[in-house]
Amino acid sequence: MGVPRWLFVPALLGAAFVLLPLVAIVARTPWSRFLELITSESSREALALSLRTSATSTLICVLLGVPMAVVLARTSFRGQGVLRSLVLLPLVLPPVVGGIALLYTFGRRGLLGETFELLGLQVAFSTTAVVLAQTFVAMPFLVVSLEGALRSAGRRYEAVAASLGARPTTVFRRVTLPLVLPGLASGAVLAFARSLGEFGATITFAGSLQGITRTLPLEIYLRRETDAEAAVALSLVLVVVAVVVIGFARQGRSAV
Amino acid sequence: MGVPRWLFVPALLGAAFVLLPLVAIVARTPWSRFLELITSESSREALALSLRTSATSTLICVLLGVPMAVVLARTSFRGQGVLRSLVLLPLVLPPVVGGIALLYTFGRRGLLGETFELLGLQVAFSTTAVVLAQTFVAMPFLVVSLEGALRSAGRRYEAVAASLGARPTTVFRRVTLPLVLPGLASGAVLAFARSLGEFGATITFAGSLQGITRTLPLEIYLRRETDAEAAVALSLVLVVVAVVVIGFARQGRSAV
Amino acid sequence: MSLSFDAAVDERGVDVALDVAEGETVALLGPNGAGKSTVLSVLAGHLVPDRGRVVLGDRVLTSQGRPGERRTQVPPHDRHVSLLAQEPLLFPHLSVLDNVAFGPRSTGASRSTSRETARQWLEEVGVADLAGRRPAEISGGQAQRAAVARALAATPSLMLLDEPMAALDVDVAPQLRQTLRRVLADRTVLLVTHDVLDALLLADRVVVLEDGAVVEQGPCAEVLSRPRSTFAARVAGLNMLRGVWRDGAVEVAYGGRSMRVEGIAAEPVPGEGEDAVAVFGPSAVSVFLEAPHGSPRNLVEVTVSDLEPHGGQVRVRAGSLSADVSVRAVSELDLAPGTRGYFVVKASEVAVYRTR
Amino acid sequence: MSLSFDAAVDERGVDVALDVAEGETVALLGPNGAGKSTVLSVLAGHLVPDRGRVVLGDRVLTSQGRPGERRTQVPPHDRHVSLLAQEPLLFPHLSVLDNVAFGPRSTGASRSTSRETARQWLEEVGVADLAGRRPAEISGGQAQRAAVARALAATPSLMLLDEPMAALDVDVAPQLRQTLRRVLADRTVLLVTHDVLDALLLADRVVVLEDGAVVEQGPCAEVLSRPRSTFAARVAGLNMLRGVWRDGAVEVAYGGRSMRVEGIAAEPVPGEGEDAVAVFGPSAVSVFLEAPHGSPRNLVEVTVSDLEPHGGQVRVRAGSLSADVSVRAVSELDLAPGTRGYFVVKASEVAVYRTR
Amino acid sequence: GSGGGDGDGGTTTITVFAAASLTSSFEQIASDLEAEDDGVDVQLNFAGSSDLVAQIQEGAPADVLASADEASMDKATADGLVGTPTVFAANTLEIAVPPGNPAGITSVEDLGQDGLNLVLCAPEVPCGAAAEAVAASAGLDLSPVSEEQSVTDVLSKVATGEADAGLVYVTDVIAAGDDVEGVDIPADANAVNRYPIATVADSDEVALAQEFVDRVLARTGQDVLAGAGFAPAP
Ligand SMILES: Nc1ncnc2c1ncn2[C@@H]1O[C@H](COP(=O)(O)OP(=O)(O)OP(=O)(O)O)[C@@H](O)[C@H]1O
Ligand SMILES: Nc1ncnc2c1ncn2[C@@H]1O[C@H](COP(=O)(O)OP(=O)(O)OP(=O)(O)O)[C@@H](O)[C@H]1O
Ligand SMILES: [Mg+2]
Ligand SMILES: [Mg+2]
Repeated sequence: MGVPRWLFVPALLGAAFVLLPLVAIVARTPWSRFLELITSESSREALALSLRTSATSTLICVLLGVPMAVVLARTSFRGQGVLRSLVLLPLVLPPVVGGIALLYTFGRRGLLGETFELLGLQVAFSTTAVVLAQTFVAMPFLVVSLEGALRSAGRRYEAVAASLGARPTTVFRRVTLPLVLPGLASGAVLAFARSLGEFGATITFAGSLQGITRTLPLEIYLRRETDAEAAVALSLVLVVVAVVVIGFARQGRSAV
Repeated sequence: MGVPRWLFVPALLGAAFVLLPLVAIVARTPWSRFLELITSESSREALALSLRTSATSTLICVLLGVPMAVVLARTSFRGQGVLRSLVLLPLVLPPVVGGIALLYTFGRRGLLGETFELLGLQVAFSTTAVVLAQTFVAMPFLVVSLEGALRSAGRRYEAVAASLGARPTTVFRRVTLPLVLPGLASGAVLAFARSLGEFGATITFAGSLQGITRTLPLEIYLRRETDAEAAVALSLVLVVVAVVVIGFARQGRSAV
Repeated sequence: MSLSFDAAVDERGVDVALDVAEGETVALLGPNGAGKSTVLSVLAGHLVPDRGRVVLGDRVLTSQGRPGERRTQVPPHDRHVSLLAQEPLLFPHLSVLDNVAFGPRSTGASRSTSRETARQWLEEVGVADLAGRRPAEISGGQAQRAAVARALAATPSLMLLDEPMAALDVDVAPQLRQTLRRVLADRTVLLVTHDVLDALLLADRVVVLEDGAVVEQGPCAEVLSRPRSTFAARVAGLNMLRGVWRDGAVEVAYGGRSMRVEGIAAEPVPGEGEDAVAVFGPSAVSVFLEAPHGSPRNLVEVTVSDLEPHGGQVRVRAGSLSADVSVRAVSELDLAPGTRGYFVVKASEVAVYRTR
Repeated sequence: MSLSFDAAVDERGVDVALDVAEGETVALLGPNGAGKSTVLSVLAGHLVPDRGRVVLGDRVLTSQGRPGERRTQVPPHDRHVSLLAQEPLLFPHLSVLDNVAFGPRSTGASRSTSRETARQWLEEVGVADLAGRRPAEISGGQAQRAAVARALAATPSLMLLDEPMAALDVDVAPQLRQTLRRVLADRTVLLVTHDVLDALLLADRVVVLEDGAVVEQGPCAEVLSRPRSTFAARVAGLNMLRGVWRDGAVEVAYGGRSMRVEGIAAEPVPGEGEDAVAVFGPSAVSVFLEAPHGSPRNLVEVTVSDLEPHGGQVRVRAGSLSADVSVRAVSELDLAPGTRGYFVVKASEVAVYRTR
Repeated sequence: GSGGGDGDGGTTTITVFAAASLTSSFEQIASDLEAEDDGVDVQLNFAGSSDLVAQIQEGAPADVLASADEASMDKATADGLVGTPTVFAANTLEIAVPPGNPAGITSVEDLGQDGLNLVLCAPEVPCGAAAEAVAASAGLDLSPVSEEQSVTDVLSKVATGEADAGLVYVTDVIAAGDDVEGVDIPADANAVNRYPIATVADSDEVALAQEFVDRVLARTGQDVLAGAGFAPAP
């Protein structure tokens, strides 16, 4: 089928706009020191931590976000609109403010502070805090893209399934989910990417201690204080990791 | 149709997780000083600037992002997969690094520096720079959610339209676009939200000059230096603006 | 289980009441847009009526807008009602086999058992060789057959079939009709069709809908031999003229002019001035170019609109009326679309019924 | 413009060559999965064949995998070929009217003109009153009619219709058939149908597909009166026995045993040992319970599988054979599914053709 | 400078790049200057010191640079981006504790307690370097739960009670008002951090830029800085 020719002009422009800065980074990377930079212990630890936490938070996003999306897309109740916009908020909130909000909530003196104290678990300054921060900022991505997919998939097949005697859970497992799998996949990719790049909320809520809470972005920032080029080099690593992960996700997706 | 009951449990959990921090913020806001805070000249200027720039960058995202999404979803060429992941990168890049990348590209010593110098226009540290930064970080949102919508919409209707003699442009205008309008809407909302909350890339690439490049998030960051509560209060404004805008968008969308 | 249905959907101008006895198969006939699919979706629970009550066996499936009665709307999966919709709607992500196996599997059968069942049904509809394909990889008719198989594989208390024979080739249609005849025999079924043969062979009773209301119902043979509704007459391929009973004949307005149609009035004989219909088969109609002067007393001036082969003969259509004549007759009178002439029917061949 | 088509789609096991003359209407018949829709999508340019060449008038629309010839694949919108697919596929976001107006509008007509055209076509198919509705708000048959209107409103050089009469009620079907007959008369059309009447009334020629290949083609009347393919015989409602010509009769294996069927061999008379078919109409078949001893020489032992009303008579089916007998005969012999008996045909009623 | 509209209405504009911790003081000084000479318009750009330098390197339209540490300024001087810097203020560390001082911190030595949620700046940033110095002179080996990116981050941890104590600048404790309490560190055990200021080399408003610098160094400017808790340049 024909895509209008002229469409390629703005498309190329857009691609250029997004890609040029990446090229610029690559151009400025101090390749001579590159290896030494990215293999330094602190970098390796930071990368490992980033991958661990991002994976975890993506998982949580899926576990909590899929139900939210389904409820938003498949039920209707008063105040649903408001709820939907509220769920989007972590997107607008400057990450740092998000971090403060998390402190106000899970911190020692926060809303749930006492509760947690009693349970004897202290969240702040722990890897858990990092995961929480990432989940908080990444959740909306998953919810939004999945809800969109659910809506456009429509309910006709679910209706058929139900009339064949499948109870809601079966319908959900065998019809709804498989049909929106692509949407879920790209949602998860978005969430993972966002978690991987998360900085503001993490440093504010979780702090920054090597091996425990200092993810790659935090490491990058710190390096930057002393040596901007090193920072750039490290962010390249981040980029590469992302490309690989996204690539895989896409494959899985197209395999569906 | 039935949504499985048990699904509401994780859904509520998720909602609580996202909403509690917002509640916490509201609880901590110094309401006594609220009005005075948000009506101060600097705040108003910052808010106005934020809205102006975010609107502009969202527009640009649509103009360049829609074609990109269509090309990605409707054509196939070698290296498409790579391109797709690359377009996602601004998501992973810590915003500040994004800012550096933009400096490396549009800055005086950047890739396009000379070109721009000759054209006598200096991008960095101007309102244009703010828009560029926001566009850079917001673009992926639009592209991803729109491409998803395009794929799930499928091409059958486009095929019908073509066989009725409509040339690609007509098909695009009268069939493709209308069919994915919901996806486009939510994509635009995401992009706008992201632009509104953008901080890191802006401060690095555009600086923080009151009325010119100091958007609300930058203002918040600055306030935080001296008075955290004020910062929180301001971010509430951001939140409210976002809710309103998103609310409108949703209405427009459901009207479709 | 027996079904009692009475529901109204205002938005669609549909207000229908009908019953289906246990183990009975009822054919739902009616023109496009009459409300057949609407009735089915209300039954399946996909559409909530504005007013109405649906009872299957002793369970109230739907009760809406009935003062003094509490609203009920049993969810689709819990109704034991299966629906074969007008579109196949095969699950795109499942193989044809798993599509058919879906019903049994969902109602508790083991994976292997349900697959086994599925395979048998695919055999029945003659697409067993496509079991492994995705729905996107089979033809329209094959999809329709798979959908039928999927519907039959489920074992609901009430079965709804919306045009199950659509898109089937002349080769399978009779086979499938046999299959349906066998499996529907002892099930409670509501069957939508546009084909008189389906009604005659598969259904015990027919219900005729027009403009969202029931206009006629009864045993197939009866309704189709002595229809009281225009549509039923069409389906049965009979001619029907509506009018008023005035001293011993039906006064009909046809083609702008009024005329009297005589015939044998069936009990209960219509009263003076009551609405009545005159019904006669195409084979009872003879065609003349000039008005004949003979015993047959019913004569209608017509313009031939069209000729169709029909069995060994030719069906001559003129507006809503039709006559079956021999090929020789056609060539002798050299009938063609546009020819003006007369349809003549012996009074003894015309049945007259009262309609209220 | 005249069409010459020759293409193969390996994945679907389809390899078909056919021609359509300018202004000619060709009916494409064949069982489900024969490849009809595939041929149409190749023509419409939605499917690129593995090998083949499609020429419309003097334009090469498709040329694939032909050594020494350069690949060509004219995009759909540029082919002047319109396709009415098996599903209505009305644009969900446009009103019924705008759906129909889409074709004219896209090919340069002004908004108002195209709307006008659209309205006329909606009149033709009898859904003008739904012009303002969204596709989701109309019934299956209404959607089908709107889709037909949309296809007709476009004025392409070649028109492809995939089962245009599907899902239509007995009331509109004849009307629509008239309309099609009128508008298709001077267009170049390829028409897929499962209904012999459509073929007879709308088409000049029929092409019969089986398993992705052309098995027979020719003028409707001829193919349907003296079919050489099983499927054509089925469509025409004729009985066919395949066998080999041995001294003056067709030697047939039927129901496990071999027998000789005598008949009148049409020119070219089959040579000894050549494949041949014996064709005879159901009305030529008489049914007996014991083997009779009389002039009719062709006698087949059968088990009645099924009885159907047919015209005024009853069609007795036995496997692939069928006989038309009077209702009285049925009750006298008291025939029912399962009855064992004999089908008897006079040799003079049997036509024998050579098949290669 | 290139930052503003010379000639329009005769107003001349200079752009001052200053470390975020100078926000309130410099806003004060700038408005004073503008009040006196209404032909002058001062644009302030606040960010982290290293950010500011990076921006000037990339051609930001700056006329004055005031950094929170000498390291950043040295980078600028090395690249010949600025004139000779002058130290205009100093800042010393103080222990910040949540209101009520739950952990009962009274001296630097107390920071050694284990189980204490101590938060410091990372060694890479000026306040972190200073903190290391303090610890060294006290002969302590501190084990913080977090090494923050900036003073602000340390402060917010303490203010929210997340941390029991943190090392920040005196000015920050004052700015934070009653969100935190300060525990003084004796001068001999303390570390001093110097704030240099300089005019930017390719400023087109050298005169005005210099005037601003002078103003910061003059007693009016010094008073404002003192009010914010800055120590006078040694
Ligand atoms: N997308 C596909 N991929 C692979 N095989 C297909 C696909 N679509 C159809 N087929 C197969 O190709 C053959 C021809 O399909 P086609 O749709 O042309 O049949 P048809 O003649 O239109 O049948 P029907 O009368 O049921 O519409 C069938 O055997 C079908 O199973
Ligand atoms: N979603 C809808 N909203 C509003 N009106 C509708 C909707 N669907 C159908 N209708 C109208 O309701 C009436 C009944 O529709 P229904 O689908 O029941 O007809 P049907 O008997 O199934 O016709 P067909 O034989 O064409 O399938 C029609 O006039 C149709 O236009
Ligand atoms: Mg229907
Ligand atoms: Mg087909």
